Amino acid sequence: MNLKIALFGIAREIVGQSSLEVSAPEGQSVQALLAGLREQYPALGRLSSLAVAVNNEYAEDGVTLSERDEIALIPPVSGG
Amino acid sequence: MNLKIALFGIAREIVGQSSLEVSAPEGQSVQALLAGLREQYPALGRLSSLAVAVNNEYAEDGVTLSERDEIALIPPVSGG
Amino acid sequence: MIHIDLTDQPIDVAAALRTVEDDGAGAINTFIGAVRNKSTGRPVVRLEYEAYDSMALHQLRKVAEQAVEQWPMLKKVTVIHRKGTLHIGDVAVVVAVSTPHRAESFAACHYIIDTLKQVVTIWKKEFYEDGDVWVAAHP
Amino acid sequence: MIHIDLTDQPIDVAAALRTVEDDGAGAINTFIGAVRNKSTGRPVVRLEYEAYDSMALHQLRKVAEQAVEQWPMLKKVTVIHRKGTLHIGDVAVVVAVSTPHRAESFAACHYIIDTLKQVVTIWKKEFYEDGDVWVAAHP
Repeated sequence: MNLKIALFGIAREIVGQSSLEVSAPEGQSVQALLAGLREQYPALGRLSSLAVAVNNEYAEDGVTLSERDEIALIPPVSGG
Repeated sequence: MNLKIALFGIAREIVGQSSLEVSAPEGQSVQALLAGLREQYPALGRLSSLAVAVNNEYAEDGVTLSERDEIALIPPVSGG
Repeated sequence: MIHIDLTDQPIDVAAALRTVEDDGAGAINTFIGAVRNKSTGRPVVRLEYEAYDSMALHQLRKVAEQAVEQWPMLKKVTVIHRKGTLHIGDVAVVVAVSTPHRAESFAACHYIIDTLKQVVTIWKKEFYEDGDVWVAAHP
Repeated sequence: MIHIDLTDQPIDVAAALRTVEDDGAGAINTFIGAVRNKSTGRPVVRLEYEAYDSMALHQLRKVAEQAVEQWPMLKKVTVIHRKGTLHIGDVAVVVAVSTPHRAESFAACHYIIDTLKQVVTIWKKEFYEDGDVWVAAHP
Protein backbone atom coordinates (compact mmCIF):
# COMPACT_ATOMS: atom_id res chain seq x y z
CA MET A 1 0.00 0.00 0.00
CA ASN A 2 1.00 3.62 -0.40
CA LEU A 3 0.97 5.87 2.64
CA LYS A 4 0.96 9.64 2.29
CA ILE A 5 2.76 11.33 5.17
CA ALA A 6 2.29 15.04 5.91
CA LEU A 7 5.42 16.80 7.14
CA PHE A 8 5.74 19.89 9.34
CA GLY A 9 8.36 22.17 10.80
CA ILE A 10 11.85 20.76 10.98
CA ALA A 11 10.68 17.38 9.63
CA ARG A 12 9.47 19.17 6.49
CA GLU A 13 12.83 20.91 6.20
CA ILE A 14 14.83 17.71 6.73
CA VAL A 15 12.90 15.82 4.05
CA GLY A 16 12.79 18.88 1.80
CA GLN A 17 9.09 18.62 0.99
CA SER A 18 5.76 19.03 2.77
CA SER A 19 4.56 15.48 2.18
CA LEU A 20 6.01 12.09 1.35
CA GLU A 21 4.63 8.96 -0.33
CA VAL A 22 5.89 5.75 1.25
CA SER A 23 5.21 2.27 -0.06
CA ALA A 24 4.67 -0.13 2.85
CA PRO A 25 3.35 -3.64 3.45
CA GLU A 26 -0.29 -4.01 4.60
CA GLY A 27 -0.59 -3.67 8.37
CA GLN A 28 2.56 -1.56 8.65
CA SER A 29 2.96 -0.31 12.23
CA VAL A 30 3.75 3.20 13.37
CA GLN A 31 7.01 1.87 14.80
CA ALA A 32 8.07 0.30 11.48
CA LEU A 33 7.16 3.45 9.56
CA LEU A 34 9.28 5.55 11.91
CA ALA A 35 12.21 3.12 11.67
CA GLY A 36 12.13 3.28 7.87
CA LEU A 37 11.97 7.08 7.81
CA ARG A 38 14.80 7.43 10.32
CA GLU A 39 16.94 5.14 8.17
CA GLN A 40 16.23 7.14 5.03
CA TYR A 41 16.59 10.55 6.79
CA PRO A 42 19.08 10.14 9.65
CA ALA A 43 18.54 13.77 10.76
CA LEU A 44 15.05 12.73 11.89
CA GLY A 45 16.69 10.44 14.44
CA ARG A 46 18.51 13.36 16.02
CA LEU A 47 15.34 15.24 16.98
CA SER A 48 14.27 15.45 20.66
CA SER A 49 11.19 13.44 19.77
CA LEU A 50 9.32 12.26 16.71
CA ALA A 51 5.71 11.12 16.84
CA VAL A 52 3.20 9.93 14.29
CA ALA A 53 -0.33 11.29 14.16
CA VAL A 54 -3.14 9.25 12.64
CA ASN A 55 -6.38 11.09 11.91
CA ASN A 56 -5.42 14.04 14.15
CA GLU A 57 -4.55 11.88 17.17
CA TYR A 58 -1.13 10.86 18.45
CA ALA A 59 -0.60 7.16 17.62
CA GLU A 60 1.22 4.60 19.77
CA ASP A 61 4.03 2.51 18.26
CA GLY A 62 1.83 -0.56 17.81
CA VAL A 63 -0.96 1.12 15.83
CA THR A 64 -1.28 -0.26 12.29
CA LEU A 65 -1.70 2.07 9.36
CA SER A 66 -4.00 1.98 6.36
CA GLU A 67 -4.18 3.91 3.10
CA ARG A 68 -7.33 5.68 4.28
CA ASP A 69 -5.56 7.20 7.31
CA GLU A 70 -4.46 10.82 7.44
CA ILE A 71 -0.88 10.36 8.60
CA ALA A 72 1.56 13.04 9.76
CA LEU A 73 5.04 13.16 11.21
CA ILE A 74 5.16 15.28 14.37
CA PRO A 75 8.54 16.72 15.40
CA PRO A 76 8.79 18.39 18.86
CA VAL A 77 5.95 20.91 19.10
CA SER A 78 6.70 24.46 20.26
CA GLY A 79 3.47 26.43 20.26
CA GLY A 80 2.49 29.04 22.80
CA MET B 1 -5.87 64.15 74.10
CA ASN B 2 -8.53 63.94 71.38
CA LEU B 3 -8.25 61.21 68.78
CA LYS B 4 -10.16 61.40 65.53
CA ILE B 5 -11.10 57.97 64.23
CA ALA B 6 -12.19 57.45 60.62
CA LEU B 7 -14.90 54.83 60.16
CA PHE B 8 -15.66 52.68 57.13
CA GLY B 9 -18.13 50.08 55.93
CA ILE B 10 -20.07 48.30 58.63
CA ALA B 11 -18.16 50.15 61.39
CA ARG B 12 -19.42 53.43 59.93
CA GLU B 13 -22.96 52.04 59.89
CA ILE B 14 -22.75 50.72 63.46
CA VAL B 15 -21.53 54.04 64.83
CA GLY B 16 -23.85 55.98 62.54
CA GLN B 17 -21.24 58.47 61.37
CA SER B 18 -18.10 58.46 59.24
CA SER B 19 -15.73 59.64 61.96
CA LEU B 20 -15.61 59.79 65.72
CA GLU B 21 -13.78 62.00 68.22
CA VAL B 22 -12.58 60.10 71.29
CA SER B 23 -10.98 61.66 74.31
CA ALA B 24 -8.19 59.43 75.60
CA PRO B 25 -5.26 59.62 78.02
CA GLU B 26 -1.80 60.36 76.57
CA GLY B 27 -0.11 57.16 75.38
CA GLN B 28 -3.40 55.37 74.80
CA SER B 29 -2.76 51.99 73.14
CA VAL B 30 -4.54 50.51 70.15
CA GLN B 31 -5.80 47.75 72.44
CA ALA B 32 -7.29 50.22 74.95
CA LEU B 33 -8.90 52.25 72.17
CA LEU B 34 -10.53 49.11 70.74
CA ALA B 35 -11.74 48.01 74.19
CA GLY B 36 -13.38 51.38 74.78
CA LEU B 37 -15.08 51.42 71.38
CA ARG B 38 -16.35 47.85 71.78
CA GLU B 39 -17.84 48.79 75.13
CA GLN B 40 -19.58 51.84 73.70
CA TYR B 41 -20.71 50.05 70.50
CA PRO B 42 -21.21 46.35 71.35
CA ALA B 43 -22.02 45.52 67.70
CA LEU B 44 -18.35 46.21 66.88
CA GLY B 45 -17.44 43.25 69.09
CA ARG B 46 -19.55 40.92 66.97
CA LEU B 47 -17.57 41.52 63.75
CA SER B 48 -15.29 38.77 62.38
CA SER B 49 -12.34 41.09 63.02
CA LEU B 50 -11.67 44.70 63.89
CA ALA B 51 -8.28 46.31 63.33
CA VAL B 52 -6.89 49.77 63.82
CA ALA B 53 -4.86 51.53 61.15
CA VAL B 54 -2.38 54.24 62.05
CA ASN B 55 -1.07 56.37 59.21
CA ASN B 56 -2.23 53.88 56.56
CA GLU B 57 -0.60 50.84 58.21
CA TYR B 58 -2.19 48.12 60.31
CA ALA B 59 -1.23 48.71 63.95
CA GLU B 60 -0.51 46.02 66.55
CA ASP B 61 -2.33 46.09 69.90
CA GLY B 62 0.62 47.61 71.75
CA VAL B 63 1.14 50.64 69.50
CA THR B 64 0.51 53.94 71.29
CA LEU B 65 -1.52 56.64 69.63
CA SER B 66 -0.98 60.38 69.36
CA GLU B 67 -3.16 63.29 68.23
CA ARG B 68 -1.06 63.68 65.10
CA ASP B 69 -1.83 60.14 63.89
CA GLU B 70 -4.33 59.41 61.15
CA ILE B 71 -6.38 56.69 62.85
CA ALA B 72 -9.03 54.45 61.29
CA LEU B 73 -11.14 51.53 62.40
CA ILE B 74 -10.88 48.64 59.91
CA PRO B 75 -13.72 46.10 59.87
CA PRO B 76 -13.23 42.89 57.81
CA VAL B 77 -12.13 43.95 54.33
CA SER B 78 -13.89 42.48 51.28
CA GLY B 79 -12.31 43.97 48.18
CA GLY B 80 -11.70 42.14 44.95
CA MET C 1 6.74 49.49 36.49
CA ILE C 2 4.07 49.36 39.21
CA HIS C 3 0.78 51.01 38.27
CA ILE C 4 -1.96 51.30 40.91
CA ASP C 5 -5.39 52.87 40.62
CA LEU C 6 -8.59 53.11 42.61
CA THR C 7 -11.39 54.60 40.55
CA ASP C 8 -15.12 55.24 40.54
CA GLN C 9 -15.15 54.98 36.73
CA PRO C 10 -15.58 51.74 34.70
CA ILE C 11 -12.25 49.91 34.34
CA ASP C 12 -10.88 49.73 30.78
CA VAL C 13 -9.42 46.22 30.78
CA ALA C 14 -7.74 46.55 27.38
CA ALA C 15 -6.00 49.74 28.53
CA ALA C 16 -4.92 47.99 31.75
CA LEU C 17 -3.38 45.19 29.69
CA ARG C 18 -1.44 47.66 27.58
CA THR C 19 0.22 49.05 30.73
CA VAL C 20 2.05 45.76 31.34
CA GLU C 21 3.28 45.17 27.79
CA ASP C 22 7.05 44.87 27.69
CA ASP C 23 9.39 43.68 24.94
CA GLY C 24 11.17 41.47 27.46
CA ALA C 25 7.96 39.90 28.76
CA GLY C 26 6.73 36.83 26.94
CA ALA C 27 4.06 36.08 29.52
CA ILE C 28 1.18 38.23 30.74
CA ASN C 29 -1.24 36.90 33.32
CA THR C 30 -4.41 38.81 34.11
CA PHE C 31 -7.04 38.30 36.74
CA ILE C 32 -10.38 40.07 36.34
CA GLY C 33 -12.89 40.06 39.17
CA ALA C 34 -16.41 40.80 37.97
CA VAL C 35 -19.75 41.07 39.75
CA ARG C 36 -21.55 37.72 39.75
CA ASN C 37 -25.32 37.34 39.55
CA LYS C 38 -25.37 35.48 42.83
CA SER C 39 -23.48 35.11 46.08
CA THR C 40 -23.80 32.01 48.25
CA GLY C 41 -26.81 31.09 46.14
CA ARG C 42 -28.66 34.39 46.65
CA PRO C 43 -29.43 36.57 43.60
CA VAL C 44 -27.42 39.81 43.69
CA VAL C 45 -28.95 43.03 42.37
CA ARG C 46 -25.96 45.34 42.77
CA LEU C 47 -22.84 45.91 44.86
CA GLU C 48 -21.42 48.94 46.54
CA TYR C 49 -17.70 49.23 47.14
CA GLU C 50 -16.43 51.67 49.73
CA ALA C 51 -12.72 52.38 50.16
CA TYR C 52 -10.42 54.00 52.67
CA ASP C 53 -8.66 55.56 49.71
CA SER C 54 -5.25 56.64 51.04
CA MET C 55 -4.68 53.36 52.87
CA ALA C 56 -6.07 51.24 50.03
CA LEU C 57 -3.68 52.87 47.53
CA HIS C 58 -0.77 52.46 49.95
CA GLN C 59 -1.60 48.80 50.64
CA LEU C 60 -2.16 48.01 46.95
CA ARG C 61 1.29 49.37 46.18
CA LYS C 62 2.77 47.38 49.06
CA VAL C 63 1.22 44.16 47.77
CA ALA C 64 2.59 44.83 44.27
CA GLU C 65 6.03 45.60 45.73
CA GLN C 66 5.96 42.38 47.75
CA ALA C 67 5.23 40.47 44.54
CA VAL C 68 8.19 42.11 42.79
CA GLU C 69 10.40 41.24 45.75
CA GLN C 70 9.22 37.62 45.68
CA TRP C 71 9.46 37.27 41.86
CA PRO C 72 12.25 39.67 40.81
CA MET C 73 11.73 38.69 37.16
CA LEU C 74 8.41 40.62 37.16
CA LYS C 75 8.55 43.31 34.51
CA LYS C 76 5.36 45.27 35.11
CA VAL C 77 2.46 45.09 37.55
CA THR C 78 -0.89 46.86 37.27
CA VAL C 79 -3.66 46.71 39.84
CA ILE C 80 -6.87 48.69 39.35
CA HIS C 81 -9.81 48.51 41.76
CA ARG C 82 -13.22 50.02 41.20
CA LYS C 83 -15.34 51.66 43.86
CA GLY C 84 -18.91 52.93 44.02
CA THR C 85 -21.99 51.15 42.68
CA LEU C 86 -21.48 48.11 40.44
CA HIS C 87 -23.96 45.92 38.59
CA ILE C 88 -23.84 42.31 37.34
CA GLY C 89 -20.93 41.82 34.95
CA ASP C 90 -19.13 45.03 35.93
CA VAL C 91 -15.39 44.67 36.51
CA ALA C 92 -14.44 45.26 40.16
CA VAL C 93 -10.72 44.56 39.95
CA VAL C 94 -8.01 43.89 37.39
CA VAL C 95 -4.56 42.52 38.21
CA ALA C 96 -2.08 42.20 35.34
CA VAL C 97 1.56 41.15 35.50
CA SER C 98 4.18 40.57 32.83
CA THR C 99 7.20 38.30 33.17
CA PRO C 100 9.70 36.62 30.85
CA HIS C 101 8.33 33.17 31.78
CA ARG C 102 4.81 31.97 32.34
CA ALA C 103 4.86 30.05 35.64
CA GLU C 104 5.91 33.19 37.52
CA SER C 105 3.19 35.26 35.84
CA PHE C 106 0.53 32.92 37.26
CA ALA C 107 2.13 32.76 40.71
CA ALA C 108 2.61 36.51 41.06
CA CYS C 109 -0.88 37.41 39.79
CA HIS C 110 -2.45 34.83 42.12
CA TYR C 111 -0.43 36.15 45.07
CA ILE C 112 -1.51 39.72 44.38
CA ILE C 113 -5.25 39.06 44.17
CA ASP C 114 -5.20 36.75 47.22
CA THR C 115 -3.25 39.26 49.32
CA LEU C 116 -5.33 42.20 48.07
CA LYS C 117 -8.44 40.46 49.38
CA GLN C 118 -6.83 40.05 52.80
CA VAL C 119 -5.32 43.48 53.42
CA VAL C 120 -6.62 46.19 51.11
CA THR C 121 -9.10 48.55 52.82
CA ILE C 122 -12.05 48.14 50.50
CA TRP C 123 -15.48 46.99 51.64
CA LYS C 124 -18.22 45.43 49.58
CA LYS C 125 -21.92 45.55 50.35
CA GLU C 126 -24.14 43.16 48.42
CA PHE C 127 -27.72 44.18 47.69
CA TYR C 128 -30.37 41.51 47.14
CA GLU C 129 -34.08 41.81 46.31
CA ASP C 130 -34.84 41.69 50.03
CA GLY C 131 -31.89 43.11 51.90
CA ASP C 132 -28.18 43.80 51.97
CA VAL C 133 -25.04 42.46 53.64
CA TRP C 134 -21.51 43.74 54.25
CA VAL C 135 -19.51 40.82 52.86
CA ALA C 136 -17.34 38.94 55.40
CA ALA C 137 -18.32 41.28 58.24
CA HIS C 138 -19.64 38.56 60.53
CA PRO C 139 -18.40 35.07 61.35
CA MET D 1 -18.81 27.58 25.96
CA ILE D 2 -15.54 26.48 24.37
CA HIS D 3 -14.18 28.80 21.71
CA ILE D 4 -11.08 27.77 19.73
CA ASP D 5 -9.30 29.61 16.95
CA LEU D 6 -6.11 29.37 14.94
CA THR D 7 -5.53 32.46 12.87
CA ASP D 8 -2.95 34.22 10.70
CA GLN D 9 -4.43 37.60 11.70
CA PRO D 10 -3.44 39.66 14.79
CA ILE D 11 -5.29 38.46 17.90
CA ASP D 12 -7.78 40.94 19.36
CA VAL D 13 -7.23 40.35 23.09
CA ALA D 14 -10.14 42.53 24.21
CA ALA D 15 -12.50 40.63 21.91
CA ALA D 16 -11.14 37.33 23.25
CA LEU D 17 -11.87 38.47 26.80
CA ARG D 18 -15.45 39.35 25.88
CA THR D 19 -16.04 35.77 24.72
CA VAL D 20 -15.62 34.43 28.28
CA GLU D 21 -17.80 37.01 30.04
CA ASP D 22 -20.61 35.32 31.96
CA ASP D 23 -23.03 36.65 34.55
CA GLY D 24 -22.28 33.63 36.73
CA ALA D 25 -18.50 34.03 36.49
CA GLY D 26 -16.90 36.31 39.03
CA ALA D 27 -13.37 35.32 38.04
CA ILE D 28 -11.65 35.55 34.68
CA ASN D 29 -8.04 34.47 34.28
CA THR D 30 -6.19 35.21 31.08
CA PHE D 31 -2.78 34.16 29.86
CA ILE D 32 -1.22 36.04 26.97
CA GLY D 33 1.92 34.74 25.31
CA ALA D 34 3.78 37.44 23.41
CA VAL D 35 7.00 37.43 21.38
CA ARG D 36 9.96 38.35 23.56
CA ASN D 37 12.96 40.32 22.31
CA LYS D 38 15.27 37.50 23.24
CA SER D 39 15.38 33.75 23.71
CA THR D 40 18.02 32.06 25.86
CA GLY D 41 19.89 35.35 25.80
CA ARG D 42 19.95 35.72 22.03
CA PRO D 43 18.21 38.72 20.40
CA VAL D 44 15.18 37.62 18.39
CA VAL D 45 14.27 39.42 15.17
CA ARG D 46 11.04 37.61 14.33
CA LEU D 47 9.25 34.29 14.73
CA GLU D 48 7.44 32.04 12.31
CA TYR D 49 4.68 29.77 13.54
CA GLU D 50 3.64 26.82 11.41
CA ALA D 51 0.64 24.66 12.27
CA TYR D 52 -0.84 21.33 11.32
CA ASP D 53 -4.19 23.05 11.31
CA SER D 54 -6.76 20.26 11.53
CA MET D 55 -4.86 18.46 14.29
CA ALA D 56 -4.00 21.67 16.14
CA LEU D 57 -7.68 22.70 16.26
CA HIS D 58 -8.70 19.20 17.35
CA GLN D 59 -6.04 19.08 20.08
CA LEU D 60 -6.81 22.62 21.29
CA ARG D 61 -10.43 21.64 21.73
CA LYS D 62 -9.42 18.44 23.54
CA VAL D 63 -7.24 20.39 25.97
CA ALA D 64 -10.11 22.81 26.68
CA GLU D 65 -12.51 19.88 27.18
CA GLN D 66 -10.07 18.21 29.57
CA ALA D 67 -9.97 21.43 31.60
CA VAL D 68 -13.78 21.55 31.77
CA GLU D 69 -13.80 17.92 32.88
CA GLN D 70 -11.22 18.60 35.58
CA TRP D 71 -12.86 21.87 36.76
CA PRO D 72 -16.58 21.43 36.06
CA MET D 73 -17.27 24.91 37.45
CA LEU D 74 -15.63 26.43 34.34
CA LYS D 75 -18.14 28.64 32.57
CA LYS D 76 -16.35 29.57 29.36
CA VAL D 77 -12.98 28.80 27.78
CA THR D 78 -11.35 30.58 24.86
CA VAL D 79 -8.05 29.63 23.27
CA ILE D 80 -6.73 31.54 20.25
CA HIS D 81 -3.35 30.80 18.66
CA ARG D 82 -1.67 32.87 15.98
CA LYS D 83 0.32 31.46 13.07
CA GLY D 84 2.55 32.98 10.39
CA THR D 85 5.19 35.67 10.92
CA LEU D 86 5.28 37.47 14.29
CA HIS D 87 7.45 40.32 15.54
CA ILE D 88 8.52 41.45 19.01
CA GLY D 89 5.49 42.21 21.19
CA ASP D 90 3.01 40.41 18.92
CA VAL D 91 0.54 38.16 20.72
CA ALA D 92 1.08 34.48 19.87
CA VAL D 93 -1.56 32.92 22.12
CA VAL D 94 -4.42 33.90 24.39
CA VAL D 95 -6.07 31.60 26.90
CA ALA D 96 -9.05 32.95 28.84
CA VAL D 97 -11.29 31.11 31.29
CA SER D 98 -14.18 32.24 33.45
CA THR D 99 -15.29 30.56 36.67
CA PRO D 100 -17.42 31.47 39.68
CA HIS D 101 -14.34 31.38 41.96
CA ARG D 102 -10.82 32.57 41.42
CA ALA D 103 -8.54 29.69 42.45
CA GLU D 104 -10.03 27.46 39.75
CA SER D 105 -9.63 30.18 37.11
CA PHE D 106 -5.87 30.24 37.74
CA ALA D 107 -5.55 26.45 37.85
CA ALA D 108 -7.55 25.84 34.67
CA CYS D 109 -5.83 28.58 32.66
CA HIS D 110 -2.40 27.33 33.78
CA TYR D 111 -3.32 23.76 32.88
CA ILE D 112 -4.48 24.78 29.41
CA ILE D 113 -1.37 26.75 28.44
CA ASP D 114 0.99 24.10 29.86
CA THR D 115 -0.81 21.26 28.06
CA LEU D 116 -1.12 23.27 24.84
CA LYS D 117 2.65 23.62 24.77
CA GLN D 118 3.05 19.86 25.11
CA VAL D 119 0.55 18.53 22.61
CA VAL D 120 -0.72 21.10 20.13
CA THR D 121 0.79 20.71 16.66
CA ILE D 122 2.27 24.16 16.23
CA TRP D 123 5.94 24.81 15.53
CA LYS D 124 7.92 27.94 16.16
CA LYS D 125 11.05 29.01 14.31
CA GLU D 126 13.08 31.81 15.86
CA PHE D 127 15.03 34.14 13.60
CA TYR D 128 18.11 35.93 14.93
CA GLU D 129 20.47 38.40 13.23
CA ASP D 130 22.69 35.48 12.27
CA GLY D 131 20.55 32.40 11.88
CA ASP D 132 17.39 30.57 12.85
CA VAL D 133 16.31 27.66 15.02
CA TRP D 134 13.25 25.42 15.29
CA VAL D 135 12.50 25.78 18.99
CA ALA D 136 12.80 22.56 21.04
CA ALA D 137 13.67 20.46 17.98
CA HIS D 138 16.95 19.14 19.35
CA PRO D 139 17.98 17.91 22.82
